Amino acid sequence: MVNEKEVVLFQGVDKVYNTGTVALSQLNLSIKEGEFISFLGPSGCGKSTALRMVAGLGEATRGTVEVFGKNPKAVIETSNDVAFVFQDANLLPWRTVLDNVLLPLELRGSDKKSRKETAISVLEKVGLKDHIKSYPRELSGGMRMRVSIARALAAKPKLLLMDEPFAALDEMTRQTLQMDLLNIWEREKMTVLFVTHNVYEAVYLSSRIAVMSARPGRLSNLIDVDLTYPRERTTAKFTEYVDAASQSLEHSMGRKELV
Amino acid sequence: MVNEKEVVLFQGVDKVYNTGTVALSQLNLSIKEGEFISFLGPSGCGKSTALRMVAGLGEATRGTVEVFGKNPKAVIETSNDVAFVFQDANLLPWRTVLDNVLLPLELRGSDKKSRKETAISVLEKVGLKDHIKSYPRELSGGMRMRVSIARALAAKPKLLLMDEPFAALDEMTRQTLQMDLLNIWEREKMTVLFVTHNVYEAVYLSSRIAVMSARPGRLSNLIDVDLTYPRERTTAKFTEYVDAASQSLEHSMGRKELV
Amino acid sequence: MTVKTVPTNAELVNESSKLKVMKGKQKFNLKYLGPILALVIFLSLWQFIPALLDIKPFILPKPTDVVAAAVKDWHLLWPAMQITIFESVIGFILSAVVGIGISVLLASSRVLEISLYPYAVILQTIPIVAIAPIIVIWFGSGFNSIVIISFLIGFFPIVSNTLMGLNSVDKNMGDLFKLYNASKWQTMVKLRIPAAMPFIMSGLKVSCTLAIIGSITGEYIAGIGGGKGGLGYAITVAAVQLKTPYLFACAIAGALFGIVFYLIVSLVSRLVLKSWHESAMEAEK
Amino acid sequence: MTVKTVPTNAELVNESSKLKVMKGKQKFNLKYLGPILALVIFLSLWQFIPALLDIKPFILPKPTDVVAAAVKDWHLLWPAMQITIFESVIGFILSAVVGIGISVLLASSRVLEISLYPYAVILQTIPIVAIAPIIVIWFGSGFNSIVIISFLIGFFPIVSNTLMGLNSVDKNMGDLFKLYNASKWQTMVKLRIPAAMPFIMSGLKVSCTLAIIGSITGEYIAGIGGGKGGLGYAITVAAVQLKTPYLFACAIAGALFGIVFYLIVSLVSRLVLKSWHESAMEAEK
Amino acid sequence: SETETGGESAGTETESSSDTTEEETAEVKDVKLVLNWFAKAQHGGVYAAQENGLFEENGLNLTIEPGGPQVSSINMVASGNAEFGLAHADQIVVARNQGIELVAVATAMQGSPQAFMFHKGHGIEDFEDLNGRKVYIQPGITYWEYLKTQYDLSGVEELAYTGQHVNFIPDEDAVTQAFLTSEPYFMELEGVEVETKLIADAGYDPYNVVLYVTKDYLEENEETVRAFTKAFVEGWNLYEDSYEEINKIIQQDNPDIEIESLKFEAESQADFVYGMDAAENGVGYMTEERWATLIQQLNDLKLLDEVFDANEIFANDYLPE
Ligand SMILES: Nc1ncnc2c1ncn2[C@@H]1O[C@H](COP(=O)(O)OP(=O)(O)OP(=O)(O)O)[C@@H](O)[C@H]1O
Ligand SMILES: Nc1ncnc2c1ncn2[C@@H]1O[C@H](COP(=O)(O)OP(=O)(O)OP(=O)(O)O)[C@@H](O)[C@H]1O
Ligand SMILES: [Mg+2]
Ligand SMILES: [Mg+2]
Repeated sequence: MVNEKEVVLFQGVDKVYNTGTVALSQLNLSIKEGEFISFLGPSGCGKSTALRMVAGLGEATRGTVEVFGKNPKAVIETSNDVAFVFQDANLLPWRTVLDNVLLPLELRGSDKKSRKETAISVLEKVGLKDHIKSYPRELSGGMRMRVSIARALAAKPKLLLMDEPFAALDEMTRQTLQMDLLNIWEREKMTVLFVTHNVYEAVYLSSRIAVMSARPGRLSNLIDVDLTYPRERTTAKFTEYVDAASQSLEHSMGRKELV
Repeated sequence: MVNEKEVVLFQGVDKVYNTGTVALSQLNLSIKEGEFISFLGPSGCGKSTALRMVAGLGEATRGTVEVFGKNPKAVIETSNDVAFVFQDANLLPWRTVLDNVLLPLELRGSDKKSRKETAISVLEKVGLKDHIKSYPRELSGGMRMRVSIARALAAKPKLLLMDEPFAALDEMTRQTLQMDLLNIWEREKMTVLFVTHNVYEAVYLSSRIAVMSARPGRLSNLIDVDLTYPRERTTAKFTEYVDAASQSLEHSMGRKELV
Repeated sequence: MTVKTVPTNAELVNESSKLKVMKGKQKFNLKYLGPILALVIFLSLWQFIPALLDIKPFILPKPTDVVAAAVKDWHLLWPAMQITIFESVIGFILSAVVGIGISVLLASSRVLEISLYPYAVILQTIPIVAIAPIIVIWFGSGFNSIVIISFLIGFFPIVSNTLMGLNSVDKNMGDLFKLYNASKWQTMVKLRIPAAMPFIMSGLKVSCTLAIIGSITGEYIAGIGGGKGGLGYAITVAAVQLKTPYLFACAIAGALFGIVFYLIVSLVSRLVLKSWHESAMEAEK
Repeated sequence: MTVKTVPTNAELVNESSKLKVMKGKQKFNLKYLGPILALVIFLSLWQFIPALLDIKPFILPKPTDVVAAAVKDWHLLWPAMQITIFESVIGFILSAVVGIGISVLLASSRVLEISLYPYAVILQTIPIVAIAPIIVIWFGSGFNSIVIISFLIGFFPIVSNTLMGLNSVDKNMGDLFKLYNASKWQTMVKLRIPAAMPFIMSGLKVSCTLAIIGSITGEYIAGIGGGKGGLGYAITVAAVQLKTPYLFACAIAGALFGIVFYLIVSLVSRLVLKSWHESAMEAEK
Repeated sequence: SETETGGESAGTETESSSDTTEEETAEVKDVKLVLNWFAKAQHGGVYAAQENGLFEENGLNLTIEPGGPQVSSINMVASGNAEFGLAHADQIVVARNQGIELVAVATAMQGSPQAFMFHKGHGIEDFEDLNGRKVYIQPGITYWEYLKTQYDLSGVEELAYTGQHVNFIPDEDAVTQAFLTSEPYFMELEGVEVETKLIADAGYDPYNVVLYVTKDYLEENEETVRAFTKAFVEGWNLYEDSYEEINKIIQQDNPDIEIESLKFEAESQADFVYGMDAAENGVGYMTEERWATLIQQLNDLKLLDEVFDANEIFANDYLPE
């Protein structure tokens, strides 16, 4: 990456929930502008917790989290630069698909006509053009998740947080959306933090992979993926990275078992 | 399969929602006792809809659905033979993890002590033994889904419906649970209807794969997987089946694009 | 690879649709039979128990006595009803508007809420009879004061319910709004109010029936001013003159209006909640 | 592959925890300052406006007059309060138990609901003043009747809210219970009632304040029977004797009791809802 | 059922009415009296009799039940929840028209202390002077209906009387209904100077605080009624001189009332209780003429369907000699 501006910084971050669960322990990580970083790790290792902190929706128990050099809370309170695809679709049940996607644009107060165009175009991208008038309860699980993705993309953020966005999608839809996402990422020069359980996906998408281990959640490995975009899933180099990431993940989980 | 008793029968089933969406069209499928059948298909093709009908939670617009030779509604009203892992975890927020898993056992009125033992043992299996006292909101997405799986397994059903149960789980947890599931399936001789987007998973688990296409949802292909259990993911035969299923899926989606 | 195709069984479909029609009919029957049966039972009990126990009409008039009294004095009853209806509707609208308004205000700031909410509770619990004279001094005797009393009685259930609703927004949705830097006002209008709708509607339902009690009581305690009296006035007069059947006719007129009012508010509630809330949704399977 | 490790910055942590303490203090201040300020403003306005406008104490007594009257006649006020408190609490408990019970009954059958719900509405909208004689005849003058009236007034908000809650269960959870062949009763106890809790609690809050109104009004319309009078009696007698400051003392005593009662019910509500409902949950981040 | 048992015991009483002292002391009868308001000096006779044991002497065990703003003693007596009640004469007549057959057996007051109250210097000569003024009056009260038939009161701004005078006091021109025996005193106490005009001046003067029973009860319990009435009248006679002590007893049942106000009431009602016809015929006495006039007046107001014989509604027979 040419640009060296720091977008996200975790500095000695611990997160202990009220219940006593240690979700994160001593997380140190610096993410530069324009990076596409994937988080891989076992279920419950603190990936969502970390993303929520970056979004200013959770506070570190110890240590600091900075976004654009500022407190994440301050960032979301003063700008519209961050978008979040939550782990569950999190749609407003009383709004149609279109209105759900329009929400961030409405909140930002952008021009009425252009916002509708934007919303429809992203909905088209996620393959829901025919469902813009449906309510969330009339959609399938995967369709709801796609609405949520469309909502985040419509906001045109500088920093995009995605928590397992494609988990509920079939392989083909997934690949289409992966390509779309990479296109947008390259065009808009955003920074993406992406949580996934799919190692192929992580290697296909990311410039860097953060492998985490559980109990307590720690960063166990950072893998730089030095492949040019668009990537080919069938090359030897690709498979090498997949293996490396898988091993690193297994290793991190093995370590957990020992603890 | 030795046993030829029919467990689930779709006969010319159409499903048209109030909104006019045709979710299923002319679905014909007979599932025998002891089968493990996976449904593969694009997002929104009617997989969840079909499973809900089998569970007696939805009605066919046309055609008939039979379970154990009876109307599915009658089946759930007279027996406790069906369990369902919904696409979202669907936990009761006011109950702890343990109490959520206990729910089907409570409803069935089984012995107090033994039901607790059962619940704890399945929770152990899904790796949540340390969280039995937590509330759903204190869990990560993947953990919630595992509670839901534990709840279904605790019910010891004859017919198990699972709607993308492992989508939110990391590869390692997933594989452990796949193995557990196969063990239980073989031991208890249940019939499993399993929805997944993961072709490897489908081939690894199922005795038969139903490939569906969208708009309207139809059955486009049925693949018998003639491999002995436990299966090896690395054999040539396995890869062959994966390729066949993938192609069939791509084909079914291509057809969709044409329509 | 096998694809089994079974042709649509036309007969089967036919049969099932017949079944559905029958089911529909049965539903219709139950839907109307139930209330009608309940009404018949209720009325016959009311008619015959006093007759059997020889309870005099001046103590508990029979339905026939009440109907007779209502018919006889219809020229008095009808205008009284109109007045009460008018007062209650205005009082209700006031409590709805002010109640929701104040709740929104209180919910928008924790400090405001804990500072001012006690006064909302006071407005509810202070015995209106005690402060009626002050209301009359401020708002004049008659219509205005009656409306104010009706408002005061209906106001709190709306505030209580609305506040509860506004404060019980799903945490994840709240996060969404925070993230997108929604202003307080936007969060209120686009998230909290829609999410509170079921609570608000339940509050409105309670309060529309209370508004009637309010305006009838209001006529008791704030007088009727220069205008004509409504049901409260009619009830007082009937009580003084010991015209129990007519008194019952007035009371039942009030109750009937209450039911109608309630039904209208319920209907509005269904329409408002239709697009999303479970309680108003016909479950589709 | 790079792992960057930055040591915990102890100073940073220290500073942030200091900040938190300060924030806590500020919160404390706001939490108590608000209500106190509101009270001071309210009381001073009330004290000085009558003084400025030269309004006589027997028309609008100043807070000091009211306090003086309350102190002077404390030996009358306190027993009256005790009686009203007792009546209200019993009336409230009755409405809670019967209200929730009836709602559960109605919600368990659609036919029952549409057949009997109108009568619940009638119980609310029928002017109690009109049926007071019957209540008195059936339950005797005094305590019993007062409790019944208090019950009648507090009953409906609970029924309306509880029914709304019982009917707004998440569809997916309902499916879960259907699937596991839960009996009606199991679904009620294990799903619908817990899910309705926020609604029920909101209903209880409304109804506890109404119960007070009910028992005070009850003394007006059902008399005090053989027993001692509560606040309703005290207010009536004070009114006749033009003891307006004492009348206000009684009214305010009622209101204060209302607030206390409300706070107690709110507390219970928080405890009950704590384990799961958003409105009662301290959002953890 | 209460009336039935009452009826049986009454039967035995009438049979042995000649020498009953033994039986009466042996058999104490429980009876209940419903007052027309919370306990006041209006009920002085009852409390005096109770305090001096007159009811017990007459074989009665009396429970006194206070009324209240909306409590109808007539309903309670008519339904059998109480045997005796106190009400105003016009209420008793109107009740009869609704099929409630009551018989008045004694009156506490020979006339009606009901009046209009004005601010000093704003009094009226004639009832028609009420036109153009605000009048606080209880809806449906019979004397107001009567006045409206006697005078043209179309210009009156009629407002509901609610038991409070807060709206009356600041308005110099306002008029309110009042009892001569209580409200003016409280006004004086607060320094509000008032004048009054009796409704009776218009010719409408029903007996007030009348003791009554149902006709059925009377027929079956003549002796009980006689005993009760005796105690009632003798109680009033005792009250005349001992009202200061008795008022303390009254205050126990109505603790919020000031002893001074009871004193004022007792003194100002004395003429109504002991004067007029009572001066000659004793406390409690009623005349057929007064009842007949009232019946005629109420009939003219269309509050009655037909005129009936006054003797059906009152009886002096149970008064002590
Ligand atoms: N609100 C909460 N209160 C208490 N504990 C919580 C809360 N949220 C999460 N946790 C705990 O924190 C740990 C990390 O949770 P988190 O949601 O970050 O995991 P995750 O990595 O996103 O897992 P998954 O892949 O399953 O989504 C878990 O052990 C979880 O139980
Ligand atoms: N309650 C409903 N009302 C109206 N339309 C519905 C409803 N539920 C589902 N649908 C529609 O029916 C179709 C099939 O939905 P279904 O949930 O069965 O899909 P699915 O195959 O499970 O998809 P996914 O993989 O995304 O979960 C979709 O087009 C959806 O929009
Ligand atoms: Mg997560
Ligand atoms: Mg689905």
